[in-house]
Amino acid sequence: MGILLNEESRILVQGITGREGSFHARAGMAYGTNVVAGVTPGRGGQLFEEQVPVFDSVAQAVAETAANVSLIFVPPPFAPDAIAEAADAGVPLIACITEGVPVQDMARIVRYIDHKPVRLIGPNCPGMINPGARCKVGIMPGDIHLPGRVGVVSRSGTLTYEAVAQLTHRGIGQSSCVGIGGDPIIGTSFVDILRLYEADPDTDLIVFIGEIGGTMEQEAAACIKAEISKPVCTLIVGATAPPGKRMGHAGAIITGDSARAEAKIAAMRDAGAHIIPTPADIGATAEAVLGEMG
Amino acid sequence: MGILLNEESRILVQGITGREGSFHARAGMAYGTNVVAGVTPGRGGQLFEEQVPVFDSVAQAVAETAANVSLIFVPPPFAPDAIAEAADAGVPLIACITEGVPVQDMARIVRYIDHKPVRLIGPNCPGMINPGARCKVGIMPGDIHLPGRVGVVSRSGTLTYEAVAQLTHRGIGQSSCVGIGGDPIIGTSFVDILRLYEADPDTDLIVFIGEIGGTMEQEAAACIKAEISKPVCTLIVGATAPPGKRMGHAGAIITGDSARAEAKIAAMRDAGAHIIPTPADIGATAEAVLGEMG
Amino acid sequence: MKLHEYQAKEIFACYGIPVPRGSVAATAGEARQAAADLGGQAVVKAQVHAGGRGKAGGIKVVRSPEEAEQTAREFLGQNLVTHQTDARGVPVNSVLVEELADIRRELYVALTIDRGFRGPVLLVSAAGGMDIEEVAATNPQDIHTEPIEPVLGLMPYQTRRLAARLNLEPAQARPAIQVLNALYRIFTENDCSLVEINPLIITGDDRVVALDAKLDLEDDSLFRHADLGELRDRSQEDALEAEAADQDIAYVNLEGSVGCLVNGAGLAMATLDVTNAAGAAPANFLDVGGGADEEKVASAVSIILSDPKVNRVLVNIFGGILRCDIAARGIVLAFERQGATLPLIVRMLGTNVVEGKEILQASSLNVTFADTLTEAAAAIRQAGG
Amino acid sequence: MKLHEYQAKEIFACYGIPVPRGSVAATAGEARQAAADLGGQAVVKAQVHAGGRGKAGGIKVVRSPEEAEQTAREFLGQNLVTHQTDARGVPVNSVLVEELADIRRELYVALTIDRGFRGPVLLVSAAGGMDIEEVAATNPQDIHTEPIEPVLGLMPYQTRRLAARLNLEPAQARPAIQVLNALYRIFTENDCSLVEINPLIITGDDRVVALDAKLDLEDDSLFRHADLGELRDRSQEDALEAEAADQDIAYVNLEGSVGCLVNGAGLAMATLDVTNAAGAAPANFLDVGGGADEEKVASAVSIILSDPKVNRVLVNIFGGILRCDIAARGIVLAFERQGATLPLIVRMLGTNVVEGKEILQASSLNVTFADTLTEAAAAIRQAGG
Repeated sequence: MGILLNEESRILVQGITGREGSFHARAGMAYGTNVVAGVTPGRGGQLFEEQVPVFDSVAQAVAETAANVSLIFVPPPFAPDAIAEAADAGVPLIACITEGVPVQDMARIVRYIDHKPVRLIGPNCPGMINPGARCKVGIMPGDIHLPGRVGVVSRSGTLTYEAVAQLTHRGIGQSSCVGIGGDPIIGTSFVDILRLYEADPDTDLIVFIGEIGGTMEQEAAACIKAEISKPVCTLIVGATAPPGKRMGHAGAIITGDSARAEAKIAAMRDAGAHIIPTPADIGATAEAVLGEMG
Repeated sequence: MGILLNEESRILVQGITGREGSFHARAGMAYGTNVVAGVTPGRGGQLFEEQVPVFDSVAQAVAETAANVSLIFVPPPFAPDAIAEAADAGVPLIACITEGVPVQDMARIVRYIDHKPVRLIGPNCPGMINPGARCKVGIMPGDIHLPGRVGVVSRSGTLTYEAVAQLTHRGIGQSSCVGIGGDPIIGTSFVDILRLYEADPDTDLIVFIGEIGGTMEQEAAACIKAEISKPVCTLIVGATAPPGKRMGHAGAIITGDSARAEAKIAAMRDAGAHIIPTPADIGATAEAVLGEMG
Repeated sequence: MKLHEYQAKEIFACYGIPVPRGSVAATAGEARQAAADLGGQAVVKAQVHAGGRGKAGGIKVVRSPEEAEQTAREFLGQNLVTHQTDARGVPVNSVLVEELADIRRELYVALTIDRGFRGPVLLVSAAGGMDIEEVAATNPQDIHTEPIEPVLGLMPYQTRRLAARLNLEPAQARPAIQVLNALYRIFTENDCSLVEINPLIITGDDRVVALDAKLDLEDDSLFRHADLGELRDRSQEDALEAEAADQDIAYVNLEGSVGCLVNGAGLAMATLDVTNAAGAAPANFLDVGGGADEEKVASAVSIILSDPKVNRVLVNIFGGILRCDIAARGIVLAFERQGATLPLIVRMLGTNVVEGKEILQASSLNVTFADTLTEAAAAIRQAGG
Repeated sequence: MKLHEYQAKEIFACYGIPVPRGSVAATAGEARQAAADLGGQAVVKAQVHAGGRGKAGGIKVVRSPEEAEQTAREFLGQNLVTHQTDARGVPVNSVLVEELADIRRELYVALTIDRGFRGPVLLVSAAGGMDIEEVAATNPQDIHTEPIEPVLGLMPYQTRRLAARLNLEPAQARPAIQVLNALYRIFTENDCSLVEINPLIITGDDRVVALDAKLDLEDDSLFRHADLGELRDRSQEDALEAEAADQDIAYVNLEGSVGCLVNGAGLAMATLDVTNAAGAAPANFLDVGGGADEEKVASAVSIILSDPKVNRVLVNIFGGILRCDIAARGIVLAFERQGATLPLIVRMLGTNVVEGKEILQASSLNVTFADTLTEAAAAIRQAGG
């Protein structure tokens, strides 16, 4: 089963005729994803890859194809509009891959979405995948994934792939993998995803990849302590990053003690999570915990 | 029991040191209302009527007195701020009496409130009263009310009093009376109040007073048809108002056919409501319907 | 508060909405000069606060400065009667002289507050230049609306959608969308209750121009737009209604003979209904408001008494914020000031009703008291005899 | 993007926030004149993109134009080292010469984005003039915050509350609240990531003045603020970091010797952790980004190679948006362009990994491949020999 995506997911790609949009739409289709529509204003009526109809608006695409997931690749200045358009058209699940979306626009967008039955993943995220359903809504390389019973959640893209690759290397499959994005304001938090994994009968173990900066890992730790009965393996990266430096778009700004790796690791340990000692040990730690579970 | 207010209601008056605020705070206290606090910025530390503490902010008032209803009398330019302050301080029920609040401010305020567990009555409304609980949160004359089992709801102030006076004159008591306000944008609709009356075990019959303008009465009719099992007696005023004229702050603008009295009366008749023929017949109609109920 | 077309267009221009070249003229000579500046050919438009000017003959195309002068002379100082005015019409004190437009298409665009949505909505239609209320009644599918979430403002996907519904070509869509965005800024930054362009035209060379302009300001927000408040033109308002509005009294002049003094808009409408049901006709709608003091009540009564149609006065006061004793004092004050002797039917209830009745009884006024609306109706009939 | 104090103060003044009289000077002569214009006494402030100037000696009170000239001469052209800079410091190319202030109280005011609230928050403290991070760490109760709902903006009840928390007298509260409202407008209208006044002073005669000014613009929103983008001062930035930023590469210069080329901020941080765990020290953090093409990868590698500290390069690429073959071509291009022979440890996974490895293998580069992070760590140790 997994979370967010399943066999019923019908994917719409906003920005499907762009460079990245077309590349990843193709990659998703090659993986097995049911891409039912594309949207590029002014390109309505075209066919993408000779099979996917392109529409001028999300509302048209939803009306014609019953798309229920949107994957957004439009350039940053247009991403807030694309998210709002998808939400307004009633798309219940949106993943915005776009990096560099203005933060104050996002402050308004998340409030607009709060009024609607919409879940937004991202922006500035790798998206999500359900290997069992062969459904890939994002930019992750599909072939590193293996269907299974471990749920992965992370802020960033390539580090999620690293985690998945280590799991798959040891034959440990994934129920779902979600990268929630590294921007200051994102639609879905660690806590939201943890709750989904807790409720998913096909997830036995959660691999949680956090970073320095902010306090989202502490909130996740509080959630794990209070609500999550399944075992959680946690890696926090950035322990050796120098203080006071901004580490890329992930927004990993070390602002106070609670933003530091040690504080996050301590919170996770206190919550009963299994700590993954270094980024090289993700697979080994998960394997060990699964072994203990029998 | 009644709706919205009960014996546990602890009233806070925003603008208690003003002319209207002080008058109606006193009147409420004389009626038996539990006025526990007042708020006027800059007047914190005073005592109103030698017994009600005045605070500089709603948050302080709530912290000190556990007030759970706010009654707002501040001048129109400051009313949006007063509502937001009460909502931010966690007051779950707010009645804003102030007339003349800028409409576009209200568009923002109602969206702010939508995110919070807050019910706003008004603005530009007479407030609400629960005669059985001797709790009066508004500007209605208390002594015309009689405890009983009829729920009254109306857009406007004095017309609500008229309805109540006719009921009381015939010995028909009220479980609650609510004036939702006549402005274009208000916090609580007819439908909201109808549902509360439907759910209230101590209300047997609903007296509904509508007006020309807008389509809120049609929405109420649809709700009555679909959800309300209790009998509803309906008066729609403005049948003889000339088209194209604006009738005061009630916002009674006759814009299209559906805004006219005939259309509203037809919708109410179709919904199975008992139509009150003229404003003089409110009490008689209610009495007749109660008689049929036995 | 309504603005004139030329005032609205000045605001439009500030926000970058293209309007025809032209200028406003208060005299026939100025109109001549304005037409000459435009090369002779022009359109002369009477500036009044009422729609339906075209059908009423208030807009004329002229072919020369002389003709412009002549037309302006015919308009200025006269009253224009349209289907939106009463039979007296409204005075024309200025005309707008504008260049002729090269009209390819006529669109309709407006912004107003939608009560159901509880916020601003943008309306557009390809049926511009027509009576939009008739379009709404007969062909509602031809009107396209976009509700605007205040936290987001008007979003590009919405204007793209409207441009598509209007079947605009790409070269037209861009300037049209700029107009829509500017209109939303005008609406919010100036606290409008209505902004309307009918027609918004597309010219032969794909320019988008506001040929007409309507802008209503929300009265309750005028306190923060002092500069706009100065644009008020009292000459366009019913004298009694304007006097009432100055005192924050809601007053509408009607056709009958029963002057009505009521507190509360709902009760005031109910009072009209009762008066009509009694076989009489109200002379006015009047809501004196909740916060009225003695002087304000007196002003309201004076307005009623200064209406020559009125031959009896019905008072229907339910004391709440307005106490009955205050109302009574105001009534007596106004009657005595004007030496009025008209029959007065008084129905009072609520706060301080006993004191109120005593004050009236102690006065020299010709008062009939009614306890209920039914009794009030009977007394109206009686007094009307 | 950071602005200088004098640039931020110009923006502050446009929004009505009082700032001290003064002017910016790029030469000692200008500083002399500026001080003379102020009557002789003045404060001379080095304009650098770094906090902690006061403790570092970058702010000096002068008593005469001559002293101002002398101080400016000492500052200009020198590097200022503060606790927020590295050991080299940042160059002083201009000084701000301002009137002396009559300080009664020093407050702290700032606006930034709160991730938890998902929107802007206003922070104030009565402990102005101090290191606010230290206040936050030691006396968090002395910092007062108000989250600002975008749909409402900063509301009066919030500014009243902050004024009360700051114990402002009524005469001070009004101008202070005006500053807070202006600051919120500056923050939103210019897409700032941080606006800070430390200290906001209250003068002896109850004026409220921004004695310092810090304004950081959000890089992702600069596309709509072209005018502000021109205020960028590249001299204040690390040369390599600035070069990287120009190409939209996230690069941070560190102290070690292992040059790191990574895609993704998270994996880049993980790579630092792995490098450190291997007993080596990274020379940099580098996230080449998702949408990199061959040329951008080559630029990133060139930046790494131009760092004299680097004695080996670690590539850790997980192909996704960035395909491994593209990365490989960019790496080869850069090494060959510069004729570099440094040892190269390559760990590649994901999209087109086979092609990527083939390209590297076919090149003349000194490559060691690693399949896992564990192998990569071993290879780093090996190459560091």
